[in-house]
Amino acid sequence: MDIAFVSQIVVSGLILAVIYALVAVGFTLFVGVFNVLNFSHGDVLMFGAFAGFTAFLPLAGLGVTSPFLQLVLVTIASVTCTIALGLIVARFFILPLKGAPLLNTLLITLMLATVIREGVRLFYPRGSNPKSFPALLPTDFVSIGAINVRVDTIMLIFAGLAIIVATGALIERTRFGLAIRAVAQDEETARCMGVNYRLVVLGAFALGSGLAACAAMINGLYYNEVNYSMGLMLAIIGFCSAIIGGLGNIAGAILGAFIFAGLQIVGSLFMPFSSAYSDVFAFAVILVLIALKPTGLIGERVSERV
Amino acid sequence: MSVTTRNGMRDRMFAAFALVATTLLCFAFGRALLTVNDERIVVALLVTLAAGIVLAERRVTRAPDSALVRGAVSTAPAAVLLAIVALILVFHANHFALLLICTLLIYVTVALGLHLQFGYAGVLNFAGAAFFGIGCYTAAVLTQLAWLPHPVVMVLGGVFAALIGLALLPPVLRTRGHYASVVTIAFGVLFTTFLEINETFGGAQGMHVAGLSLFGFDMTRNIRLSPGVTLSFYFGYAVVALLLAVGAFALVTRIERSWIGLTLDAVRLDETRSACFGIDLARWKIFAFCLGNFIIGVAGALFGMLMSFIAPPNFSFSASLMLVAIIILGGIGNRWGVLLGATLIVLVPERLQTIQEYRVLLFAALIVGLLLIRPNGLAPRRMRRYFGEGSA
Amino acid sequence: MGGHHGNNDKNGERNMLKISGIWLGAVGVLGLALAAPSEGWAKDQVRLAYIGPLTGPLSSVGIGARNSIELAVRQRNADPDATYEYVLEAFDDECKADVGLRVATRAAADDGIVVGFPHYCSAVAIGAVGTYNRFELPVVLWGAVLPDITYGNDYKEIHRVNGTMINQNEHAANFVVDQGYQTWAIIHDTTDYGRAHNEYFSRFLTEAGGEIVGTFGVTADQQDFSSELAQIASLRPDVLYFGGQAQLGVRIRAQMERLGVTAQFQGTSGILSDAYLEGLPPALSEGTLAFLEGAPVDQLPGGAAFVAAYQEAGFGEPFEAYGPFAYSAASLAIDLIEEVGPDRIALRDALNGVSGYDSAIGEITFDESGQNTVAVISTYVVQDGQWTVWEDSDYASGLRSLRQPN
Amino acid sequence: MTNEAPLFESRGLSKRFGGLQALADVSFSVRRGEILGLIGPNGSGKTTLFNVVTGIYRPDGGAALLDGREIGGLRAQAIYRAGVTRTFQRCRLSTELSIFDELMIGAHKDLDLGFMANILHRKAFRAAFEEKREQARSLLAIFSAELAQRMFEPIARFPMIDRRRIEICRALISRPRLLLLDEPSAGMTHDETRQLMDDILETRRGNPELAVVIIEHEMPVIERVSDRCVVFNYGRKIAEGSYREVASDPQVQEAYLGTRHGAAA
Repeated sequence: MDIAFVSQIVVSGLILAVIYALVAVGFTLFVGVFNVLNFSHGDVLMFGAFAGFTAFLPLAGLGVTSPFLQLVLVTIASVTCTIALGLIVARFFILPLKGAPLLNTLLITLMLATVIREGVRLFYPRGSNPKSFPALLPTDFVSIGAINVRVDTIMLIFAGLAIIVATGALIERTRFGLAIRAVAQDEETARCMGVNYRLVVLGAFALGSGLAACAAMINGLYYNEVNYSMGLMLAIIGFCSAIIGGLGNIAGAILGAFIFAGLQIVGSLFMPFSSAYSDVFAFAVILVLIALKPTGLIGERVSERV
Repeated sequence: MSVTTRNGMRDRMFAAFALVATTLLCFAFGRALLTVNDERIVVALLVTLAAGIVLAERRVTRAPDSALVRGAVSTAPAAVLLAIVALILVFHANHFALLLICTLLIYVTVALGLHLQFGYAGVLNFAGAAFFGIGCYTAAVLTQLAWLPHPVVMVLGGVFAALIGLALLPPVLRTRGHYASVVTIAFGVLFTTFLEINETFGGAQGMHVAGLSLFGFDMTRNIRLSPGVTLSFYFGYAVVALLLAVGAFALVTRIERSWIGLTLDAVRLDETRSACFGIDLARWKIFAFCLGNFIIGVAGALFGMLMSFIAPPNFSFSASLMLVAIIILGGIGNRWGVLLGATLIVLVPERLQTIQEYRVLLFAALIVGLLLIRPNGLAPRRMRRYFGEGSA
Repeated sequence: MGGHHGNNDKNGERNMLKISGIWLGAVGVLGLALAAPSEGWAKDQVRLAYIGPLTGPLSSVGIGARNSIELAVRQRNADPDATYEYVLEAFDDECKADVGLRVATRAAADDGIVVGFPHYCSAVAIGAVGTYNRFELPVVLWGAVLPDITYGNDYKEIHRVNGTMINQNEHAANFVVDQGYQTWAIIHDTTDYGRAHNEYFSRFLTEAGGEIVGTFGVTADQQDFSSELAQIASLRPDVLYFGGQAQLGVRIRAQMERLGVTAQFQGTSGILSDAYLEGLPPALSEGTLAFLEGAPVDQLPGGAAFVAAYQEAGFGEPFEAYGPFAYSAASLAIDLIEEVGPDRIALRDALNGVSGYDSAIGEITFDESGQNTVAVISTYVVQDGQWTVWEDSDYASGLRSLRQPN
Repeated sequence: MTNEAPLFESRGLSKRFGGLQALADVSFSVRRGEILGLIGPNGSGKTTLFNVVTGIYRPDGGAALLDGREIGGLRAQAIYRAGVTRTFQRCRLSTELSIFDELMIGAHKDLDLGFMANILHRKAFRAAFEEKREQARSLLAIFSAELAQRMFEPIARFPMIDRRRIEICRALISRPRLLLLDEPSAGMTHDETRQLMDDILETRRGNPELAVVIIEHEMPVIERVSDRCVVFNYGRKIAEGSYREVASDPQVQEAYLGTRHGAAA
């Protein structure tokens, strides 16, 4: 196997890992503050990607031609719309289900995901066609030895990593992060200590959705294409990552995401027939991992055994 | 004594009246739903159905002991069965109506399998379509072996679904609550992806399935009984599908009305409590998961033969979600709700062409609304009775 | 609880009266609903079915074809000499095998429908032909190009006015070899459509002297092609041949540059649609090649009339690549119904005898498999975000050039 | 009580959760037919002991012996089958089930769960069902005639005191040898508690060998029903003896009675 090929695969694996991590952190936040498996997360992300795409369309007409300014505006639009949708989901569909059976909350998010996805497919103009997401970053190549990588690929990886690090700092260092951790640890006690529970839950959903928007932007800028069905698979992969890492645990979510992307890379490098088997391989390994470590690699240990 | 006799006679009278009335009502409703072309009438029928259910349910909960209600409830299974038999006979030559009836009955069977898993044991299975698909593909492969009788093929479809489900059990049993659902979701995705890329089972293109033949009857061609009377080849499928659905329904009913049903409920409702009273959680989850998948697989094998061509998109995650929607809409744990849910999910889009494109959106929105307003579904589950109405 | 009725007997009786009233009323209403005639069209109506994509990524081609059939129906209904009134029912197969089979069964099981005009997607068509045969519904295909649809069976019901991918790939292979390219990498989807394209193109390319350096099968909903494209980048082919539909083509084309694949991009008739252009910025779609059976529509007298009539009819959408075929299929079937009457069997036999029928796409003659032999294949190239006939393009005139061979 | 070997014996049972020593080297024994009061401040490890004895938690050290047989570390199901049943501090009833169903969960070890017996041989099942129905009815009747009559109604319709009774019946219906009652009086008035205790004593008439361990904060209850008491503090046993003996133990008073007893008396 030649080095150029392997390095290309590793670089694209890194992009995937970053995207998965941004999604998985959102899942883990939601589980932490509300113990809800929010499957609409992936389609909220898709919505963010479409919002960014839509915001780009009129920019050239309005005389905004600088790619940097376009990038900033598109990102702002995407993040704003995604957070708004995430908050609507949280406020009107998830918070009212406090105390409802787990199955109900799970189903409502699954069905919300379907509503968002189908809504975009049916009501966005020609929503079922793939859309061409603009390339707003430099597209030159840099060569490091035999390795030839496009500049924007590297920029996206670093941007994604920076966002992940910043999120970690936000959770560890700020009052808001403290409140999230307090609620995740023990909701009752956190309430007693004067934490505004609803606000923290909504804040966590806003944060998670914002991260989804970042994932959507990276996804769009990397593949230069968005489509209405991109969210479901990202949700499933993001959630599997969060589970194998250990739910409710940011570091675990990131670890899980890198493991999943790693499995896909290994799958596409070494599976004999077709790289398409890499997904089958990755999911099969995930199932085995869940069987071996049901609470995740960095998980809380469940002591009740029945 | 005389009072008892009088009551007994009156009970029988009420029951007979209820049987006739319910049969007529179901038959007329089914016939209208299958033949009326005007979409406004279809909508009116559905509104009537919804109102009828709400009224009936109110009646049943308000006066559960009144003779009429008991008569109606105890004869309902017979009435529904009679109505379906009548529909099959009336539409014996109408391909399209029979096809709809077959599809409906097969989905009822599948939903009964899921109902065992979700409704009783509380084992979440979001890969229902995948197990359905295992049944279909088993039929596709095994019907190529000419010496293998088709009833055996159908049973094997169920066996393979149950066996492949067994492989999923270690992660399902070791994960708690709704996290277990992720295991089945991941499996569902894995399953469709695998089907799409592998070449042995037709890949993304799908596979042909030979038609069903039972006891010498080849169900790929119309049957001419006598000059003027021709049975659609779907007639045979409808009979088999009805037998399958009735069998599954009877099995599920017996399970509900037994210690097994009680045990499954206990497992779903409180695992710690159940363990403290000796209930082997794993054993009963395995029982419900495997039996449910078996039923789904058998139905899948019949579906494959009915459709004659199957392809991976039939068995995707969204197809699994539609199956779950059937049991949620009907009311989880209520085996009658399955019939209601299947009618809504299978028949309505076929009859309301206008919504065809919007059907997924509509059903998803409907379920979201229902879960917010009526978390137990359209027809919530009733208390367990160990024997028919009137005894206990 | 067991066995006692409690004190509800009085109430029960009163309720019984009330409920039986409601019940009888409901049965009555339903009875009335049934008594109303459910199938109420006049005798001279003949129903035809369009079956193809109306939603989904490939819907633009399907809608164009539906409109073209609708145009044929309108023209005939406007003709006072016509014996019947024609009604077109449109079924959406979403280009998915499962949905396609369902709507095919729906249309075929409906005895009121006399003829069907099905399928753009080969993967759907190959699954549905058995159904048409089972129900004895004659159909005339206008889009799907997989040879096996007509040649892989002996169903008398199946006819096709457009050519197969055999002719298309033979032409394509010779055309690209003539451009001076020497090495190819192939990506195809794993449906019968993609696999067959790969098979025929590989065969004709090798015969024409080209060399294939790598072949990759991908699923139709795959998102990421890093692995395939990175391997192709290190193989350094002159041309990347893609056998599949537009949505997948968009993704592959968009990811090629990033992974350092600078080869010329060559597609099949599957990407010859607006969806391909919409999914890509003009800079990326520029220079993409695709091939289509039949002469460019406005170069035939019948075709020019069709184009004029279509524009006059005021449909919102373009007729796209396969509109002329769909229009011809419908005109042919309607002409035959006028002749033999609205009977499935009679129409089937009449279709099997068609020879030298003059249509918008030229003469139609069905061989014994129901296949119309189309000799001419056209080459298209994307120029400034538009599919352009090669001979009319700047590429043919030398103003622009395709990617240079390595 | 003539039999010298104790029915149940805890030998140095220990359990820790992370840094917290929930149970530390706890040893005591329960004789046949005895009612043992288990007291101690909140968080002193009483419920943890029940959870360890019934197999919900695995002990970190020590042994639990039932009739001389080791049951520590067995699964909850096996411990139930050996004859240990319990009630829960916060009622663990499924309110959508009927009283009868909930009792049958308690009687699980006597139910025939075979597929044939349940699904195919309905006549035989009916006989088994009727036997169980009578058994449940007579047990419930000891506590409340109304409960016995309304046995097939959902538990959701009954008030707290009835739910406690149902929970106790559920634990009793399998005729256990050792019954663990976790604060049966929680959420009930004094009168209700008194009545409930009388009923429990009443059921022992048919089952004189039954030993009971009862966790209780109401000291008068303990005083009235218990033969002996064990006192816990910080996961350790700090005293053992008759109610009078432990009540006068200075260590106990310091740890516990100083705050609690005053309130209860």
